[in-house]
Amino acid sequence: MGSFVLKRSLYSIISLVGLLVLVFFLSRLTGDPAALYLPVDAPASVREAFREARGLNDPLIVQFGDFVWNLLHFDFGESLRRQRPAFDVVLEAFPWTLCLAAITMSLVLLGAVVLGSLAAMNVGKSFDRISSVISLAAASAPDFWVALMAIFLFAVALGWVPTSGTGTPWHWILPVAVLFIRPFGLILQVVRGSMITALSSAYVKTARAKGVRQRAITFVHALRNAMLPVITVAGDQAAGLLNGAVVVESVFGFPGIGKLMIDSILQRDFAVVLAAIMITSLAIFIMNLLIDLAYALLDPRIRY
Amino acid sequence: MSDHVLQVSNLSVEFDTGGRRVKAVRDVSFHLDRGETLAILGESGSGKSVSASAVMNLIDCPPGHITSGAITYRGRDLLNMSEAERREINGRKIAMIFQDPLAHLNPVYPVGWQIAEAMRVHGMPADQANRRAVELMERVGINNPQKRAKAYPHQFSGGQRQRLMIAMALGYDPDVLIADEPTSALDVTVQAQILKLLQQLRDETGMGLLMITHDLGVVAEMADRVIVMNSGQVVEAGTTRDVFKSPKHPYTQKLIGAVPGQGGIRTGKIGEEAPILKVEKLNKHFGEYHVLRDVSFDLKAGETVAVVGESGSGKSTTARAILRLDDPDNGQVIYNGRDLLAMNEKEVFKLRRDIQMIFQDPTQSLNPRMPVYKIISEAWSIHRDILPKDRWRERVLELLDLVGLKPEHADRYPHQFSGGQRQRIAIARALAVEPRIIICDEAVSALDVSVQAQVIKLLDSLRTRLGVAYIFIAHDLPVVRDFADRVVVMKDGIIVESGDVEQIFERPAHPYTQALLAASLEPDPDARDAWRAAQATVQPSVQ
Amino acid sequence: MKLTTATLLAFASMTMLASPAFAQDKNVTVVLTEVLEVVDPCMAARSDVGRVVLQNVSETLTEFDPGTSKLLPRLATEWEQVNDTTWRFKLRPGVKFHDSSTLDPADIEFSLKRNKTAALGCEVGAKYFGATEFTTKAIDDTTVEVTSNPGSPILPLLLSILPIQPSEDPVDKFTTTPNGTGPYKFAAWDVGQSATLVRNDDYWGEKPVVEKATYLFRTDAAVAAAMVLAGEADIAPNIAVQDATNPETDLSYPNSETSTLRIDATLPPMNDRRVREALNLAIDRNAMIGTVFAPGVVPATQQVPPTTIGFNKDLKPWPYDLERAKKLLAEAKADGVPVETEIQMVGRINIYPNATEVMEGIQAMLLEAGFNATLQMFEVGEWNRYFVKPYPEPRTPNLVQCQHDNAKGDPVFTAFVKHHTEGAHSAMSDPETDKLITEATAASGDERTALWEKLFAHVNDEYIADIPLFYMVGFSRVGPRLDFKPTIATNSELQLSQIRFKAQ
Amino acid sequence: MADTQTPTLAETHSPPGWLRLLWADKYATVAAVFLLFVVAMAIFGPSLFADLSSKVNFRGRNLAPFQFEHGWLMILGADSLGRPILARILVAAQNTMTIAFFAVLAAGIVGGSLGLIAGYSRKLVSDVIMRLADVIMSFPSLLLAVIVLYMLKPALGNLVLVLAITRIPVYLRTTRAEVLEIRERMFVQAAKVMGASTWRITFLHILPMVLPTLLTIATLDFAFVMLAESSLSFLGIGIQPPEVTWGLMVAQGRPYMAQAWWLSFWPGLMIVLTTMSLNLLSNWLRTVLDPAQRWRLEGSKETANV
Repeated sequence: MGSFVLKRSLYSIISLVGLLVLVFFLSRLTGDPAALYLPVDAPASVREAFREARGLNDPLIVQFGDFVWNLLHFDFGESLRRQRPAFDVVLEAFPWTLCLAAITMSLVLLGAVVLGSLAAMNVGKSFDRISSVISLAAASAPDFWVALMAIFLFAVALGWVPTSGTGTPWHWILPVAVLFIRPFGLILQVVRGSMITALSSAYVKTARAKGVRQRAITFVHALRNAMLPVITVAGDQAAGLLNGAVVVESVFGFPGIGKLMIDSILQRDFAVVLAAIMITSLAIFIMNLLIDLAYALLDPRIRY
Repeated sequence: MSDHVLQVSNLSVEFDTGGRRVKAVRDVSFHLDRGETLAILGESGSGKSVSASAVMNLIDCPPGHITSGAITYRGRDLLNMSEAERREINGRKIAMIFQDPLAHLNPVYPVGWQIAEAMRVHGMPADQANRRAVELMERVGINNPQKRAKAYPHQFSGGQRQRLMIAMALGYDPDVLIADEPTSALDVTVQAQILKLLQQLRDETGMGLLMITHDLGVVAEMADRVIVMNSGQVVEAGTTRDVFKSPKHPYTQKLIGAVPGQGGIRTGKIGEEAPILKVEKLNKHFGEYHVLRDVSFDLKAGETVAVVGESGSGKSTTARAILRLDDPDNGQVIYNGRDLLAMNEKEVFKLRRDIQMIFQDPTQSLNPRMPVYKIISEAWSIHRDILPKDRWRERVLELLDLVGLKPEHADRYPHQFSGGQRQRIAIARALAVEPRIIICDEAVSALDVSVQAQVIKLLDSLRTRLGVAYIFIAHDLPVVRDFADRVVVMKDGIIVESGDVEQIFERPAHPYTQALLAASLEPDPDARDAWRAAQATVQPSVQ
Repeated sequence: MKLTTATLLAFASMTMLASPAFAQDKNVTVVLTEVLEVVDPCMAARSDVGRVVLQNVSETLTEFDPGTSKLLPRLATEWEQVNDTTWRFKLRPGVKFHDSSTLDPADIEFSLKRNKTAALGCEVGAKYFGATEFTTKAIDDTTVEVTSNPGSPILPLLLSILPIQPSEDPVDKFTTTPNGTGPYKFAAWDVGQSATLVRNDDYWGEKPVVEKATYLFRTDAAVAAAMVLAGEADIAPNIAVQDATNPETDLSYPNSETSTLRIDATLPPMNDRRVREALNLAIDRNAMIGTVFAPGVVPATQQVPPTTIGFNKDLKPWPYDLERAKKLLAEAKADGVPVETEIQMVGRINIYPNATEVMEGIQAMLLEAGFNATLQMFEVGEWNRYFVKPYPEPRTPNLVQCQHDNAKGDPVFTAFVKHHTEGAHSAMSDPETDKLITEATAASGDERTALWEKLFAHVNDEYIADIPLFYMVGFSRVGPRLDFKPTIATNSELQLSQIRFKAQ
Repeated sequence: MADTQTPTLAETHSPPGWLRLLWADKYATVAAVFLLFVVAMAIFGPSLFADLSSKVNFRGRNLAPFQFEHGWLMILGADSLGRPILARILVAAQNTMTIAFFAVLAAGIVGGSLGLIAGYSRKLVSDVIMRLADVIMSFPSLLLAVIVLYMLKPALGNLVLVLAITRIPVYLRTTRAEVLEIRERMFVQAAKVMGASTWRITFLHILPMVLPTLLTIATLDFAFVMLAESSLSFLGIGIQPPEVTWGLMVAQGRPYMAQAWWLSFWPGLMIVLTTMSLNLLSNWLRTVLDPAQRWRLEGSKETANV
């Protein structure tokens, strides 16, 4: 187990380093940050002075050396745009994203597992059909559409929840609900498929022969066996959320990492981009590790 | 109603398969009393398992449903009972164990928990159930039960898992234990132990035992009475001895006639010619396990060498080494004067035409998405020089004919065939390259007895007509008795004994060979008793 | 099923949720459609920073009143020109920063210098003082002389955009707690979510009514508008035209922006005046008012808005005359002008509301007139390459979607950069134009005004340098509690002291 | 019960026509008809309605749907430039389908192939490929888009490229996982014993087993790609007005959500319906492609499912 974690960590570090190097060099191909930072009316002399002062005129390899050197001191450099340490900027944003992702995924898993199991128990019946169609429709609907409609309906017209913002738990309802939809639809399908297999397996027959109730069969015997593929897909979805729920963040005014990343890319604020990628990749790596450990926890046959 | 513990009367069960209705069980009746063993004997598709499933309310509906008949337990109608009442009987009054205990135990829960659950669901407090689970594990012969209760199914051997299944069924001392093919996936020596355990438990608790099996040996060993099923109907019923001694229905007669190991032993007319294949001192380790130790034997043209051993004996590893699927650590396999283990890829490719294999489970070994024509003709698209494409169809039909299949079968898919037919397809595929050697890895052990006999007959005729030599791998001795020229007995990676068939069967020298022979179940009750008496003096311990 | 119960419960308790209590307090909530990334006053020329900081927290020496086109005293009480390059300013006595330090000439010197610090890239400095060097001389505690090189006849106007920061502020990095002299103190900044200002009770001037202002950030303008509707905010200073549906709360204001299409007059076929005229005639400006452009926009005649000195009011908007446009094109073609050459329309996504639809509409009109126009919408980074010199090679004839802001009252901020051969955004080369610009920049008073008028007449009627579209308007949504009218200044600032509460 | 249902040779039947198999699943039939309609739109839409769909009419701006006096093309309303939404949807089908199809196809082929290689090759190669997938997965797609935009000319092909690259890891990981399982199956061993090359085993034995799973992912990806494409259009990559896709229409309708819901609703509905149809059809195809499942559709009076 220990060596497994070690090996995985090593692999992830390799991937991460590769990723950062790639992003560092490729991002420099996307134009001059100074041109975007300074007002368009700024004279060329001002631009030149700014580039010089910010080290943007140095050869790329020198810039890279600086980057690596600073990174070794846990310094991602300064955000060009905000003129504060990039890492601080990212760390302010990340907890919001993390919370949003964690809450959403917990609810998604709960909902998808319950409804997916029910669908699997009623294969081909109307409950199954309807839940499939609705979840599929929900999963392919544009998210901003859902978000804005939800605001107009529940916040403006009905006044049940605040439109946007972060102040109270009420503020979290709409964003979480909107984020919920897509992974829910997908994971519901996976739970359903996986549960159909599990429910038709031999040990379920044993349980019935023992006189175990159907509910216990479904949620104790079959579910745990059906969870492995579900967790895999849920992990992918959670990684998507950790990379940022851009639409939800910008519509609901959540200061998360997705919007930060997008803005930083469009503004060529490379230090922030790199720091954000580093943090999200790290989070995704830890999550994947936890998922692998969850595999072993769920299925005693899996040993690392 | 009668006062039988279990009474099944005029049971009929239908299945919906894609709009077609299949009558799986037709008008079946039987009864069972405490303390007795009733065997339901039948082959795949005979409806024997469905009958048992009906008793346990395990038929999936849809697609299956009981169309008529009654099942009563101590006079109570099981079919018109509420779910809750039914659950109270399942596992408590009537318990069931299954064929493949690995699949039938939930892989993700500790076995102790699963055994205890059978009692908890019927209201036993958890700690009491846990204690009882440990007791039961001890009773069925699991060592160190306290500790092993926390282990998971995959951490037990096949025989142990079946013991655990039995323990799970025994929680409340049920009146009836239904055992659905409880030993068919097990090694013969283990099978003997499990059957013995079941007998003991029946005698101890006085429960009625309903054995569902395809194996006449098991029936002879265990049953007081037997009913024989074919195509969903009971074709014969009576005491075990009567059924064996004077089978009335032709199907029963055919079954009994198909039991292996009854024909004459082949008398080797294999000359002194040089062997075509020489296996020399194969050794292989898997981690710390020494799975092959100095394995050596040879094979002459047109000869059949049987390699017999139980799981873990290294017989399949040997086959894989010969086929270059897994390379051994050292040793040689001389074919045509060359060590085939030292051949390069190109030479191995050529070698494939000479050495072919037939696998144990034809369901698994045929690509489910290819029609038969493609499965067989694939050999020629791999080895392009065998046959021009315009002759493929013709040749496929020839091969199908050779293995006893019809021309129209060429365009069907494997799932549309029965197990025996699938194995014929696999044989036809192997023959497509006109090999000199065919390795049969448990090629008949997954098949029904009557089918077994047919397939062996087919292999035999091919040997005569085409001069193919076989390496025939089996876990069971009787199967090879009629077919092999020589026998190699393996245990724990070592060849413990080898020799002519006659020598092995008539004068087994090694204790393990003797134990294997002893564990083989003799279907004829008289012969069994006689054999037992004779061996009682000789038989040493197997463990 | 658990889910349903939970949802029901949630809904049930939500209906009991009280709406924000506004009852008696004198606090306002402002919802901005940008996320405040920095708060340093030297970035106040950016509208997001300006709306929070400018004249609320930090003040300027002078203040331009667009209503009267007059320059008003703020931190400077009076000013006079000493010579061609030097101006003398009299500081308002007794003004204190929020940290209680006193305003003195050193702060003026510091603010000018800091705005020119290369590494900071201050918006104000980079935008307006890029090519100017300053030296200051303190005459006494409340008098300071500012010398500029080159000399500027409009230096006091220029200084109306320079927020004065205390010399104690950090030189080489942005402050996150701006310290100014204004009527409001910067109280809190919750990055990404909100900023809070509270009234400065020691303010030198009149005490404003609003006690506390909270700024929230919602990048989706529709949500910002909805928040005012839902009572969660009082003002959304900048909402989209399509969300401005309620005349009671949604007020328009001219926002000092001029939308244009820049013609590349240096390449064929658009180096032919007839082609440039045809381009202007082919566009039906009136059809776009109230549709893709907001109702209230005014067809533009030149780069600068009417509030600028030297605005030539004799210029007339181009009419829509498809026939004449086609005729001009045919003439040009007959003279060998390659009018079939592909003309690339370079648009910038969201440069103003409906920017893409505007370009789509204009493209359709140009196609109808017989131009071979293609459209490419870019994000700002890519668009910049086409907008600012050096232009990407190989150059192809293009029309670049532009919007220019000159709220400062003098065309100097516009003319050179847009029309001079050397101008950073210019795509024309006309000796006459260059001469007029040089003359006007150096002139002052009525002569200056007259020269600018002459320039615009030349550039727009004789030379035809661009396709002026509209003088733009913005929309604010103001909650029913407040008494506030947005003005042209609302585009760059939002003075809390101008906000009153309605009597209830 | 393992021995109850071995459907032994029943009646002989010639392989039934695809149409009959389709008819057996009513949901799939409806889906197929809808998709056929979409494909027809994609082929003929632009040539029939291109002019109508780009005719700017400021007076008809944001015309509400279901008003019959403006002609049938206006039945779904008009967009912010007064162009008929119905005509635009019909015309947009071509670009939408082209982009989504090629992006999904490219991602599927590249991801699937890499997955096959990773699953069937030595540990080192497999590890390298998997690390590559990790890197792609964490690489922000927007950054990729901006890079492509800066390095290459904006064109349809590049849009497809960006979308395809970002979707590769999904196919790669799924394929690899399945291959790892399938390669251990007996029939693969049998093919090996027959002398089949790695190529043959991979593409003729393993790929057909993986394909149904890939197909299912691909149909769900279709929706994702259609929506993602619109956000990239906002960067200036690929589809540019007056060219149009459903995704672009959805995105352009966004500012009008409160006033004119129909601007983004109809194209959004098309995306949803197309995705659902593809999904239903792929479920049906899964059944058809699996010889052991096909009976569900043969001669059945009921709809097949499970």
